[in-house]
Amino acid sequence: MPLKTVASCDVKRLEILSADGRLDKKLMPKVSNALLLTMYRLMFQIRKFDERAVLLQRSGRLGTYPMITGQEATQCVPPLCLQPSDWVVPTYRGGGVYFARGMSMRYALLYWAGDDRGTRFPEGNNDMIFSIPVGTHLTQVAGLAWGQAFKGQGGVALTYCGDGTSSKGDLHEALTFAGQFKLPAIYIIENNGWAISVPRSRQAASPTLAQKAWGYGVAGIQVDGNDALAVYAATASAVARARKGGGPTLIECETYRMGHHTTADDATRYRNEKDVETWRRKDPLARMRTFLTARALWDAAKEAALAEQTRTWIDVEVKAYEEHPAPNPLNMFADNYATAPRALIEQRAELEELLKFKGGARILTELPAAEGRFP
Amino acid sequence: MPLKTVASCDVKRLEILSADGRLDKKLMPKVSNALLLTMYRLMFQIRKFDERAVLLQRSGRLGTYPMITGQEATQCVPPLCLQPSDWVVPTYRGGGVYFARGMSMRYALLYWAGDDRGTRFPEGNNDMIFSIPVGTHLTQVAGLAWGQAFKGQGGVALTYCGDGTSSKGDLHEALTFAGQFKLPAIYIIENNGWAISVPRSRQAASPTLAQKAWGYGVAGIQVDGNDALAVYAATASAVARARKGGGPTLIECETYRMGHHTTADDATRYRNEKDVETWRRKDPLARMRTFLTARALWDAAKEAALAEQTRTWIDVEVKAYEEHPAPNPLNMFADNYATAPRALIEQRAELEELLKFKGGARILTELPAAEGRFP
Amino acid sequence: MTIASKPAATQVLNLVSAVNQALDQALAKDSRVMLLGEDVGRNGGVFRATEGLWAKYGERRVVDTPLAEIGIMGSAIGLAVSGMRPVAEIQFDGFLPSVFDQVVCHLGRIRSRSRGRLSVPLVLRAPHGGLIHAPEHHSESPEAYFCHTPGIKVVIPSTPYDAKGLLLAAIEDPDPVVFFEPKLLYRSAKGEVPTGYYTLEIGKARVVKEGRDLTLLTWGAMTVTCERAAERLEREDGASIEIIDLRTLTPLDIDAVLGSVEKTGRCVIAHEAPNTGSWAAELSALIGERALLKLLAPVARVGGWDIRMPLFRLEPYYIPDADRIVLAARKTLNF
Amino acid sequence: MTIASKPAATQVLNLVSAVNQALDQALAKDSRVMLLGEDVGRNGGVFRATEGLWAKYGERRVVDTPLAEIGIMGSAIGLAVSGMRPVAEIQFDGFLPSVFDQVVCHLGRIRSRSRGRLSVPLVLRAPHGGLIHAPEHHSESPEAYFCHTPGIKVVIPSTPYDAKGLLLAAIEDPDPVVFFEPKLLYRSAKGEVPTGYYTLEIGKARVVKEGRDLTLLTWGAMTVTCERAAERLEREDGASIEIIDLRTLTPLDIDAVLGSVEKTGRCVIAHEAPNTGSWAAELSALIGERALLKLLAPVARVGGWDIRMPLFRLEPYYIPDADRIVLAARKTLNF
Ligand SMILES: Cc1ncc(C[n+]2csc(CCOP(=O)(O)OP(=O)(O)O)c2C)c(N)n1
Ligand SMILES: Cc1ncc(C[n+]2csc(CCOP(=O)(O)OP(=O)(O)O)c2C)c(N)n1
Ligand SMILES: [Mg+2]
Ligand SMILES: [Mg+2]
Repeated sequence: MPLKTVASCDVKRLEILSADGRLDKKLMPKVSNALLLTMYRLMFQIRKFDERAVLLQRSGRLGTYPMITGQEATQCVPPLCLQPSDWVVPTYRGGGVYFARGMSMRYALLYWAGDDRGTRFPEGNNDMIFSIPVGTHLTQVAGLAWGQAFKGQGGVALTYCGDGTSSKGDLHEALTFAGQFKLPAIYIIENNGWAISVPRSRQAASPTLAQKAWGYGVAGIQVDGNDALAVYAATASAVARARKGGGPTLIECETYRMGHHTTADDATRYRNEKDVETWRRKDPLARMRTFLTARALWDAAKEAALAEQTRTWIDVEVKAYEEHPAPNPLNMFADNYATAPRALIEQRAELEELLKFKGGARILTELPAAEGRFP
Repeated sequence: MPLKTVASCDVKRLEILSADGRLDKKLMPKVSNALLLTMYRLMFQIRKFDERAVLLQRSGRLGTYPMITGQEATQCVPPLCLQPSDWVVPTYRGGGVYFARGMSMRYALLYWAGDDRGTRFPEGNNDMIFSIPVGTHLTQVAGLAWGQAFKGQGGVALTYCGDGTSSKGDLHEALTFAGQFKLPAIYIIENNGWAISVPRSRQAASPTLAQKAWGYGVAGIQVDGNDALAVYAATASAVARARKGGGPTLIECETYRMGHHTTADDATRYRNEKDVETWRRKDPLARMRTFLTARALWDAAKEAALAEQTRTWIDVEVKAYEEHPAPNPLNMFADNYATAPRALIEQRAELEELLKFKGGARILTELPAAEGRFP
Repeated sequence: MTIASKPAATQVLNLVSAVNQALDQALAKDSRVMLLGEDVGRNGGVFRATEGLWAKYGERRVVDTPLAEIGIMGSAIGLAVSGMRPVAEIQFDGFLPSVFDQVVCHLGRIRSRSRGRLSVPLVLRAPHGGLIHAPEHHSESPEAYFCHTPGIKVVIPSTPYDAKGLLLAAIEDPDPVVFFEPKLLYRSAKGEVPTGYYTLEIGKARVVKEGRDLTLLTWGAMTVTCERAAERLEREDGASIEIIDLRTLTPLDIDAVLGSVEKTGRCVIAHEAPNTGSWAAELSALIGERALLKLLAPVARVGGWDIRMPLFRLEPYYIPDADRIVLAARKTLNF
Repeated sequence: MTIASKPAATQVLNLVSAVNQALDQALAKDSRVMLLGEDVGRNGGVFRATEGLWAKYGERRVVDTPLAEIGIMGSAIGLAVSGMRPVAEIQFDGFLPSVFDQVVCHLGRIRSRSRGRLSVPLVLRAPHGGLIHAPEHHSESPEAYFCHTPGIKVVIPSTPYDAKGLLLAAIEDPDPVVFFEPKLLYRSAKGEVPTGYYTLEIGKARVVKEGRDLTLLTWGAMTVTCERAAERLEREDGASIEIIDLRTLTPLDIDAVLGSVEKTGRCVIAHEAPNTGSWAAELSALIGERALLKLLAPVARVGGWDIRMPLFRLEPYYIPDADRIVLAARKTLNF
């Protein structure tokens, strides 16, 4: 037995709805018309929201904000395959994921305004806030999925990381655990071509990121991340397999970050406008609109109505966001421990003293009531 | 374009000299008879050394010691593909690697006796001491290889890690860098079936560890790690490719840890003696002896002479090791910085004071001279 | 000493058996409890702390993991968030730095970051300290890194009784607890331990012995070294020495510390870590801040040197021994 | 201030430009110098610290790496061991925990472990501190973790002049230097900087202003806050305040610290990190050990609270401001 092949792998790429809106009927997943319309609505709304958030930041009414535009299909569709009790952990760019999970977007704005009260997800949802040190949540999600396995009710955990983040050792250890313990976990690599200024080609020197899965005995697939139907089909089948004890899946969604990295970034410093143009023609919304229109599920009037409804919704959310009074500084001491130790009781008193020093004795009654549990 | 294959990989396994000593002539690498004999001698000597080290430990003359037996081919052969100026970083079990690099084994004993003076490699060799926190050297070796690329003289860096260690995120980041920058690095996974009590099957749920390479755009191959000729062929071709700027290679050497994890471990608690028996029939020395004998390069007289010579050599090394006087405690302050800061000068003086307190004023002159640079 | 419920029956155990018994009783009592780590399963742990538990509770609850510490720590966090009570083992103190990222960025932050919605009730067990003739990175005392990190608790017992009661309390604790086990004492520390389930309050120091002239403040295996030093100081110097074993490093039992030092006016803090920036620095600073006028001498620290610990042949000259403590105590007594 | 060679020509630079100029001149002077990190190349760094250097020195010497901090740190160590002079950037303080494993287990140990045969002449650059309205993990002050780790040096300038001179010294240093850059000061701190190449001695504090009644001991961006507090204390309380900017945390300029505190008898240490177990604890302990009899009041520490730092809207209530320093100084003055 000389030089023999001991293992082989083909990595597949799934595309169902082409950039110009043509459908591969054989691959079309079973999706109700209502769900198709939901996908489009979510993508539409989050794009408008994204645009408004950037305007807010530009006019000094919001902190640094990471743009979503271009990645709506990758973000809004996978949550549609899940139950509220399934765990979801997106990245900091994952506003579309939280939105599709039902988050009230005033809180997303509050978060990006540097206010901890923005970390608020719908009651009953198993949503977790993203990790800012990228990738550090990936092994935690293995644990969340493991917890689901212990519960034995078919729950799963789904998470995202960027193409840049796929270079972190965290992904390696997470997939090692997920594969080893056959955890009901779905790992989506949101490959948007860039990690701030560093192109995808500067990460792993492999043609795809999906192929990493093989090294862990994990199912892996690449998907056109701007194709809502392909994202749906891949995620739904991964979730179904996971629920049945079939183990984890790694899904690479190839998409594109149409905007800057964040509002603090200037992408023209490092990338070519032409590349962006190429990707503009692969827009996830446009192709979905073409498709829905061809199916007679959509028309200009519906589009106009949705636009109007979205404007109103955003106005309401922005107003609610801006009406939040400044938080009480004492909030920060709440919920650091189930029961605050003596040192924190002393320190909180010191902060009270400082507040009085700054604003006089009345300040404590003028501030909004402190939130959270203390001690 | 529906579900299409976008990348494919076959992982090969290389075997040249079978367990019963039969050769696959087509795959036989160009190796001089002298080199074949060197391979056998190194493997023979390190096995005997290993056996003696265990005896020393059992009789209280050595600290905890990690056994090599069974892994001689994987350890002794790759260094034969290298120059002294190439960097080499084995694992703590890599006594055979250091030996093949020319290390004076009295120092290996000194090291496992808990004496820092044992960290001593031949002048002019680019050998680095292994890292005890397993895997933490892997990204460093990417840096060593990168340094070789900067020098531009065709140097390489070669390193090892265990099958257990292949689960650490360090390997992921190391291979990402090595692949991305096409570094002249050779990563050998010394898959000996066990990570202390944890079997290979409890690490990545992939059939091979070699296939991980694909996820980084790195060349990967699995090798019969008990087959010195296969190990040689795979390493030599990886080294040649690296020297020419062809980038890194991951080599999985499948071998077996015949002994306990270390002298502090009891493998009978967790593994079946039958499995060990199976592997005993794949012994790397036995098949090499059969092969050399068939080629008329070896016979019983030569074997006896080598055994005798080895006994003498080990006796000399053990004697030299045991003749080392207890080290001067002040040694520990040497070489922490190029120039010791004030705090260390004070602390060293405090240690002197302590020594005097313990042993009287004369103690400092009775101790061997302090070694190393200070301040 | 606070005891939730101290059953009558006791037996003599060493520290590692006390740990083992605590884990056993926690697994028996609460189905959410599970153990994970390298070699904790079939092999029963490299120190035998988990001996017998894999056979008794099965491989679902006593899990041999892949060799991947971020995986162990991160998945333990996820398990805890999702409602389990994981007890994760990192095999040696020296391998804890690989989980710092999880510890510093997440372990103590998730409760606050989620505004109290999520919590991380896990225990991170690791052996602690030196002098067992093991290789580099097997003799470390990394407590300062953890004590500087908000949101977690750091516990280190020095007797079998404390080990069992505090470990059970740590497992019950709604917040993450780093639980250090002095490996030098695993077999050498022996003592009466109640056979039943009991907890000891986290955050309470132990007065090892009372004294009037000088306080030895310590934790971990150094407690035993301090006992030896105190004996000698009492015999040779006629000094009356008080020894406080902190048992919990954070949250600190500041009352016990100040109470003793205000009484004696003299304090030596003994520990194994590199002295600069150690937990002893915090203790010394706190005493200076809160008891300055009671001090009859500077608070002295006796710790490891600020260098890489040498291999084990010289470890006894790196880690403070009774002689060093005696020397420091004499200077403090004669100040 | 120690200046190896101070050329005559100067220009007014902000701190980030001073860092940029130091890197530029180091790359020009020594072909072994190279930069690596995320976004340090084409993009010139997220703070523009490496602006223009990729174009000038090419992508071999100014390297955009994959997003993998262990990879950055580990390969920088390997590069340094093999004879290069790498300057590695970790993009934010809050991502440093992912390299602790390399830092604690290797960075400061390789020289000693190899008995002086190998050395690690690298610089690890990272922004430091808060108040720039950035998300969680972008406002951290993790210096205590590094200062407790033997074998490395920790430097943090607060002026453009110091930034350039100390960074060039760090790059020349034969041992690893962690170089923190106070990000609040990147653009706000401006000052005269010699245009040519110069180095400042690592390990020397700077007397920001002399005073008689109380010493403010500080580092990083807090130096500027201390200046504001001192102004107010002098104006409103008629107190004469001395400010010491440590500039180097390890090795510590103990003479400068003791010299000042022995003169004033009163000391407040101000810094941004969670106070418990911080570098301020070590300073306070040292002062207590070595200058107890000169103290007219307890050494006070003003630091961050021992909790997760809140998101940026409340950061100004977490990180000490001039008010908090004034309050602490008044208590110390009136003790
Ligand atoms: C561990 C860590 N390193 C660096 C950063 C700084 N940083 C923030 S976003 C980013 C790029 C992330 O790229 P990618 O993973 O592709 O996600 P994307 O931003 O494209 O969604 C970097 C380097 C970080 N947040 N965490
Ligand atoms: C980071 C780290 N975790 C745990 C250990 C403890 N430990 C020492 S050897 C070992 C098993 C290593 O297995 P493997 O990598 O297969 O190497 P082998 O011992 O088989 O040569 C473990 C877990 C360690 N040294 N470093
Ligand atoms: Mg990206
Ligand atoms: Mg192994």
